[in-house]
Amino acid sequence: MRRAMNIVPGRSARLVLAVLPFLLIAFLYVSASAERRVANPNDKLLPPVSEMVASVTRLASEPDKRSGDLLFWSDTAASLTRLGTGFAVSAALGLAFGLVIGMLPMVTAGLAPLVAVLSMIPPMAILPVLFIVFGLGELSKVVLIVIGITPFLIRDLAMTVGTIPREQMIKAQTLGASTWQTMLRVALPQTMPRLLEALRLSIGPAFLFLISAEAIAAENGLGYRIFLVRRYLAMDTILPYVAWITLLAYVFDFALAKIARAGFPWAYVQEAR
Amino acid sequence: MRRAMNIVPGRSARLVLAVLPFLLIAFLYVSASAERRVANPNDKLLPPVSEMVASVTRLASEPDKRSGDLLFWSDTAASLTRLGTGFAVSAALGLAFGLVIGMLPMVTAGLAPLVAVLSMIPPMAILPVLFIVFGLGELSKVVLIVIGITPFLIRDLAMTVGTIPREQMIKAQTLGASTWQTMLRVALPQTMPRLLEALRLSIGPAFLFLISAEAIAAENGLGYRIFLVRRYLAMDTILPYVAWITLLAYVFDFALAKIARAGFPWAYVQEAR
Amino acid sequence: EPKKEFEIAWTIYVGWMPWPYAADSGIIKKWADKYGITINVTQINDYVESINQYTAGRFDGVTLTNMDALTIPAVGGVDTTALIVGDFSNGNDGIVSKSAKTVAELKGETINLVELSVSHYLLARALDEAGLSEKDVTVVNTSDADMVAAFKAPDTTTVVTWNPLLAEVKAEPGANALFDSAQIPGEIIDMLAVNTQTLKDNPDFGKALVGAWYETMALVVDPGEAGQKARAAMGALSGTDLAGFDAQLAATKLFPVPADAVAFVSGPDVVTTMENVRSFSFDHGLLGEGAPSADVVGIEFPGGKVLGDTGNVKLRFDPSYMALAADGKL
Amino acid sequence: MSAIRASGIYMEYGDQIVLEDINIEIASGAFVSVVGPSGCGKSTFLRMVLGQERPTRGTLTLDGDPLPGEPGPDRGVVFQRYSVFPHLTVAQNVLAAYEFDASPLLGKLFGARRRAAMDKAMHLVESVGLGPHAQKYPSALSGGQQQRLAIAQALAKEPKVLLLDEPFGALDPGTRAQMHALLKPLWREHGMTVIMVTHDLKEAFSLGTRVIAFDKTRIDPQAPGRYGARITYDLDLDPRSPVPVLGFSRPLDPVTIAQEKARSVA
Amino acid sequence: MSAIRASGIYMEYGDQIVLEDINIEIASGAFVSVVGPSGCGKSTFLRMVLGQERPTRGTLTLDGDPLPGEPGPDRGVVFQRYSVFPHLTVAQNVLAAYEFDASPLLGKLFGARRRAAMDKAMHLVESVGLGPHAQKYPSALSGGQQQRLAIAQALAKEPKVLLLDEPFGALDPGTRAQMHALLKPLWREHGMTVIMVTHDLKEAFSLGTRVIAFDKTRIDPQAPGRYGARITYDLDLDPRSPVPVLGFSRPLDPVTIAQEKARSVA
Ligand SMILES: Nc1ncnc2c1ncn2[C@@H]1O[C@H](COP(=O)(O)OP(=O)(O)OP(=O)(O)O)[C@@H](O)[C@H]1O
Ligand SMILES: Nc1ncnc2c1ncn2[C@@H]1O[C@H](COP(=O)(O)OP(=O)(O)OP(=O)(O)O)[C@@H](O)[C@H]1O
Ligand SMILES: [Mg+2]
Ligand SMILES: [Mg+2]
Repeated sequence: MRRAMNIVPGRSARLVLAVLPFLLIAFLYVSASAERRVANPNDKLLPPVSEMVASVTRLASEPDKRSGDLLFWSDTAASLTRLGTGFAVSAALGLAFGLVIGMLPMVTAGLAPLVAVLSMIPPMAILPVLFIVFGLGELSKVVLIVIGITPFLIRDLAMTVGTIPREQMIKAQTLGASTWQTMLRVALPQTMPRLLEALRLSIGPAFLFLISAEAIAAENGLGYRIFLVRRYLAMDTILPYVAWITLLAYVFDFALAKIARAGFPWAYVQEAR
Repeated sequence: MRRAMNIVPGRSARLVLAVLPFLLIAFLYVSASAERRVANPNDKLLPPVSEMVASVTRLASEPDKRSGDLLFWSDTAASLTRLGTGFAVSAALGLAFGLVIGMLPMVTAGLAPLVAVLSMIPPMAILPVLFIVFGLGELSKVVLIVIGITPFLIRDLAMTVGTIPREQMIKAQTLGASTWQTMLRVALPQTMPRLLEALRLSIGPAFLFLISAEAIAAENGLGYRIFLVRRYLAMDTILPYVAWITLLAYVFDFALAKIARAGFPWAYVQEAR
Repeated sequence: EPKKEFEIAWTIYVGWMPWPYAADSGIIKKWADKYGITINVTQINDYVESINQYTAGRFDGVTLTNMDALTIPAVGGVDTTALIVGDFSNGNDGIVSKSAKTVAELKGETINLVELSVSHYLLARALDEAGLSEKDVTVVNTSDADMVAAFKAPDTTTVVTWNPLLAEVKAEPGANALFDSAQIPGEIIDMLAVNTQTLKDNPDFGKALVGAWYETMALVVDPGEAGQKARAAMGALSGTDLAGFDAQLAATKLFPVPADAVAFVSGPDVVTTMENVRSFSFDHGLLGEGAPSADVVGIEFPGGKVLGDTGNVKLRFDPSYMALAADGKL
Repeated sequence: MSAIRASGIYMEYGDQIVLEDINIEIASGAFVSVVGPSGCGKSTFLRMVLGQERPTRGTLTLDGDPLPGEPGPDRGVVFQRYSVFPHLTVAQNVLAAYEFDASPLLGKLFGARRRAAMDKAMHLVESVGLGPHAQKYPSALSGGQQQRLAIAQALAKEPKVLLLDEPFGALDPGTRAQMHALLKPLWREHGMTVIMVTHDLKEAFSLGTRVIAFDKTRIDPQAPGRYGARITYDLDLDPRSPVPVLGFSRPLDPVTIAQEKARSVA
Repeated sequence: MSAIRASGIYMEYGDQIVLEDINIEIASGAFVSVVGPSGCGKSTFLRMVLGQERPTRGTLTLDGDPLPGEPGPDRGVVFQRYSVFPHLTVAQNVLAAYEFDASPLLGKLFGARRRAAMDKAMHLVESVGLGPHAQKYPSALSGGQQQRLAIAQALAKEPKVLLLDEPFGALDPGTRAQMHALLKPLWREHGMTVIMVTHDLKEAFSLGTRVIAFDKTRIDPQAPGRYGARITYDLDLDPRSPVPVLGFSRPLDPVTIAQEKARSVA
C-alpha cells in the first residue's frame, strides 16, 4: 500500500473526481425541486431546470420591451465593464502600494497601519459618504469594488515582498541596483505571480461588491437583475444568473491561473514535479 | 546617502509616521463637517464630533426603554458572539479542508474545483435559499459568515501546504511518518501561521458578512443598529458604530498578529532581522 | 393540517409597528393563550426577504402591501388571505424632486426608486394622471435603505419613496414634494396576510391575530398616556421617537376599529385598485414572464367576486375575521 | 538485507537526458561513494533510489523486489540542501524520528516515553556537536550546523539504506572527521547500505568500500542535453570482496566509447 | 584601493556572543582565506563586511572610512546558500549585473546595448561551465550549478572587495579547479580584495595570500553562548609581504589565552 499522500490520480480519474461533486449537487437540487413542486405546483423557490432554461433563453434572445436590448447580454456587458475597470484599478493600486510598503521600511511605518485600518472599514456602512464623494453613477460602482478588494491586495502583496529572501535584496545591491531598480527587477517580478493568485482570490469578493453596488443603484447589470427580480422571488432568473456569475468568475479564475503559469513558469516549478 | 530600502525608522519615528495619516484624515473630516454645517445647519451627513460623542454616550450609558439594555454594549456582544462563532467554525473548516486538499492529490482532484466554484458564488444572491435551509435565527448569520470566508481560507491554506518544500514531506516519510502523521506534524504546524495571517485578512470580510446578515434579519447587533438608523441618515450614530467596528477589527488583527509571532516564532525569523 | 405553533414576520413600517408592540407587551400571548396556541412574531429587516420567506413557507403570515401580496406569494402559488387590512397610505409614499416643480416637469428626468415596488406603482399612477408614461422618464433601481443618502448625492434629482425615508428626503434643502399617495387614496394598502390553507385548518390562528391587532390598535389611537407610551415604544422600535412616529401616523389612514376595515374591504374601491395594480404588475412582468394576460391569477373579493382566473384564485380579501371582531364575537 | 540493483535506468527531464542506461548492483552492507562533475545527475540518482522520482525507463530493485515507489523508513536521506523541519527545534527535529514510529495517532510522545526518546535524541544531537544549540530553531543555525542536524535525523532511524548527498560539504575538516567517526561504526554495526555523493575524493576513498563515478561519455555540442551521464568508473575497495585489492571492476567497454564518440561528432 | 580594518568587533545574538573582540587589518589586494569550525561565526563576519549586519560593538573601516552600512557594488558576494534570482534564467541572472548600472531607470537594456551586455554575460556563463544551461531557471539547476551561477554573477561587477562563503563547497574537484583558474587571474588583474570562507585547507592555502582561523578560545560548559570566537591563527603567505616566508603573524598573546582559560574555568 502506498501512502495516501503519494497516490496521484491519472488524467481521467482526475476528471471524474472533479465532476462527481457537481453531479451530486445537481442531483440534490433536482430532487429537492421536484419535491417542492409536488407540494406547491407554483413553487418559486427551487424551480425545475426546464423553467430556468426557458427564463434564460427568453432573457438572452428576446429583446426587452422597454429598451430593446437582449437583457442577459446587456446585463453581462455592463457588469463585466464595471468589474474589469475595478479589477484593473485595484490591481494597479495594490501592486504599487504593496511593493512600496513591502520594500521601504519608512513607508511601511507610515502606511501599513492605515491600510490595515482601512481594510477593516465595512464599505457598505459608509455608503452615504461614498455617494456624496463619487456620485451614484458608474464611478461609485467601480469605487466600491476598488475599496472592497484593494486593501486586501495591498496587504497581501506587501507580505509577499516581505518573504523574498533578504539575501536576494542584498545580492541586488551588491550588483549595483538602486532601491528603485531592486523594486522593479527583483521585487516586482517575484510579486507578479502572487498578484495573480491574489486577484484569483479576489474574484469572489469583487463580484460580491459589484452585485452590492448594483443592488444599491443601477439600471442594468447582473446584480441589478438579481435584486430586481428578487421582488417577485423569480428564482428561475436568479439561479441561472448566479450560475452564470459563478461560471464567469470560474473562467476568470482559470484564465488567471493559466496566465500565471505561462507567464511565470519559474514560480510553479515545485508544482510541476 | 543610504538607499531608501535600507533606512529603517526608529521606534518613535515609526509611531509618528503611523499616527500622521490618521491625524490628517481626522483634520479633513472636521473641516468638511464644519463646512457642510455652514451651508446647512441641519446637515446630517457629516455630523461634528461632539454630536457623535453625545449619541454614542447615550447608547452606551442610558438603558433602552424597551429592553432595558445598554444598546451599544448589547449590540456589540451580540455581534461579537456571531462573529466569534463564525470565525471559529470557518477556521476549523478551512484548516481541515485546506490540509486535506493540500496534502492528498486524490482529494485535491475531487474537491479543489468544487471549492473554487463555491468560493465564486456570491452568497448575497442566494440568500432566500440559505434562509430556508438554515432558518432566520442566529444560525443563519453564522452560516453567512462561514460561507463568506471559508472558501478563501480553504484555498489559501491548500496553497500554503503546496508550498512546503517537497524535501520535507519526503524527509518525514523516511522518518517513518504516515500520511496522517505528516499532515499532523509537518503540514499542520507549518500552516498555522498562515492560518492566522489568512484569518487576519478575513476579519474585514467577516464583518461585512455579519453586517449584511444583521441588516436582513436580526433584532440586535452592530449591523442591525446601523441598518435601523440608516433610514434616518443618522450618521451621528452610524459613523461611531463604523469606527467602533473598525477598532474592534483592528484589535483582532493586532491580537492575531501577536499570537502568530508568539506562537510560531520560527515563521517570523526573517522579519526579526 | 391543524397545528399549535404559528410564525408571523413583520418589517419596520409605521402601519406594522403595532405587531412588535403587541408581542412585547404580551397582547399576542394573551390572545394566543385564549385559543390555546402559540404565535411567534419575528422581525425581518429586509422587507422583500420577509415576503420571500413567507412565500417559501417559513412563515404562516407576513406584513405586506396589496401589490406585493399579489406579485410575490399569490403569483408564487401560495394561496394568501388578506386577514387584517390595517391601513392605507395617505401621504406615506411620495415623489420628491430637486429639479422639477410638478409631475409634468419630470419628463426626461432620471428617477431613483425601488423598482417594482409600490413606489414604482405610485410613479406610474402620477405620470398617468399628468398625461405622461414611464417611457418619458428613466428609472434607476435604488435600494430603500440607501435612498436618503442617494438623494444627497449631487447627481440625484428625483426620488420616489416612503416614510420615514420620505420625511428625511423632504427635509433636504431645495426638495419639492410633487405627488404623494394622498392623491390616490386607498390604493396602497398595508395588511397582514396569512396562508389561506393554514387559516382554513386553524381558524383560531386568525381569531387570535385579529383579536390582538384590534386591542393594540385601540392603544395606537389612544390620545391618553397609555397610548402615548405605546406609540413612543413603537417609535423607538422603528428607530425614531414619539414625535417622529406620530408624524408618520398622520400620513397613514388607519382603520382603528374593525368595522371600518370591513367596510373598506367590502367596498367597490378595492376592486378598482386591484384592477390597477394587476395591470401595472402585468405590464412590468410581475405576474410571471410567461403570463398571457393579467388574468392568470385570480383575486377574490368579499361576496364571491373574482378578478381573473376563477380556477386559480390565490389572493383573497376576506373580512370575515375582522367582522368577528367588529361583532365582538372573539 | 538491502541489496540494490539498477537495470537499464534512464532519467529524462523533457528533452534533456540526465542519466542514460545505468546498470549497477550494490551489495547489501556496501558503502558506495558516488563522485562526478557538478550537474551530471548524482542527486537525481539518489532521488530515484529514495523513491522520490521514478526512472523514465528501466527498473530498480531492492533485494530483488521492485523498489517501493515512495520513500519509507527503510531508506534514510540527507539532502544536498538542508531539509530539516523549520518549525521544530534541533532537539525536536531528531525527536520526531522516534515519535512517528511510537505514536501512530498523534506522532507525539508524552511523559516517560517522551523522556526516554528525548534522551536518545539528545544523545544524537550531542554526538553531532549540536548540544549547545538543542533549543534553537534551524533558522538560527549556521549552514554546517543545519547539515549536521539533518545527519542526526537520518541516523536516528538506523535505516537499511542511507542516502547521503554531499553530507559533509559544509563542514570544516575537524567537524568532518568527527562526522566520519560517527558514521563509520554505525554503518558497520547495523549493516546499512550507504550511498554517499561527495566531491572530496579523499573522503570517497577513505569511507567507501566502492567508488563509482558518473560522467557523460558523449557530448553533442549542438544539443548538450542529448546524451546523459553513465557510470564511467567503478572501483571496488572492499577487502572482503572477491578481488580484495583496489581495482577497477566493470569499466565501460572501450569499443563502445569510441563508437559513441564517433557518433556524437557526426 | 580597498583595505579593510576591523577594530574591537563584537557580534552578539541576544545572549549568545558569536564574535568577540575581532581586530584585523586586511591589505588592499589581499586574498584572505578564512577557516574555522562550523558555527564559529565565519559567515557572520562576512555579513558584517558586506554591510548586511552591524557589529554590536567596534568599528569596521574601508580605506580608513567607516564601512558603508549597506551593501553596494563595491563589495560582491557569493552566499553560502545559493541566492540567485529565481525568476531570471541563468543568462538573465548574470545580465542583470550589467543592466543595473547601465539603465538607471528601467534596470533593463534593449537593442544593441543589450546584445553587447549579453555577450559579456554569456562569456561569463560559459566560463563557469553553464553555457548549455543558459536558458534554464535556477530551480532546474543542480546545487553546484547554482553556486557557479552565483560566482559568475558576483564576478560580473568586478567588485573591489569580493566576499565568498564556501563558494566551491558543492563542486567536484574538476569543476573546482576550473573555478580556481577563473578566479585567480581576475583577482590579480583587478587588484580585488578577496575574503573567502572555506573548509578545504588545501584550497585555503593554495589560493590565499593569507589564512586566518576563527575559533573559540574559551568555553564555559554551563553557558556555551557566553564566549565568542576570535582570530586564533593568522598566517601570511604573501611572497611580497615584509616577511616573505610562510609564517605566523600576530598570533594571540599566549598570556592572554592562559588568563582567559583560567577565567572560563572559574
Ligand atoms: N526539474 C528539472 N528540470 C529540468 N532539468 C533538471 C531538473 N532537475 C535537475 N535537472 C537537470 O538534471 C541534471 C542533473 O541534476 P542533479 O541535481 O542530479 O546534478 P548533481 O550531479 O547532483 O550535481 P551537483 O553536484 O552540482 O549537485 C542537471 O543538469 C540539471 O540541470
Ligand atoms: N539569527 C540568529 N540568531 C541566533 N543565533 C544565530 C543567528 N544567526 C546565526 N547564529 C549563530 O551564530 C553562530 C555563527 O553562525 P555563522 O553562520 O556565522 O557560522 P559559520 O561559521 O558560518 O558556520 P558554518 O561553517 O557552519 O557555515 C552559530 O552558532 C549560529 O547558531
Ligand atoms: Mg546534487
Ligand atoms: Mg557559514
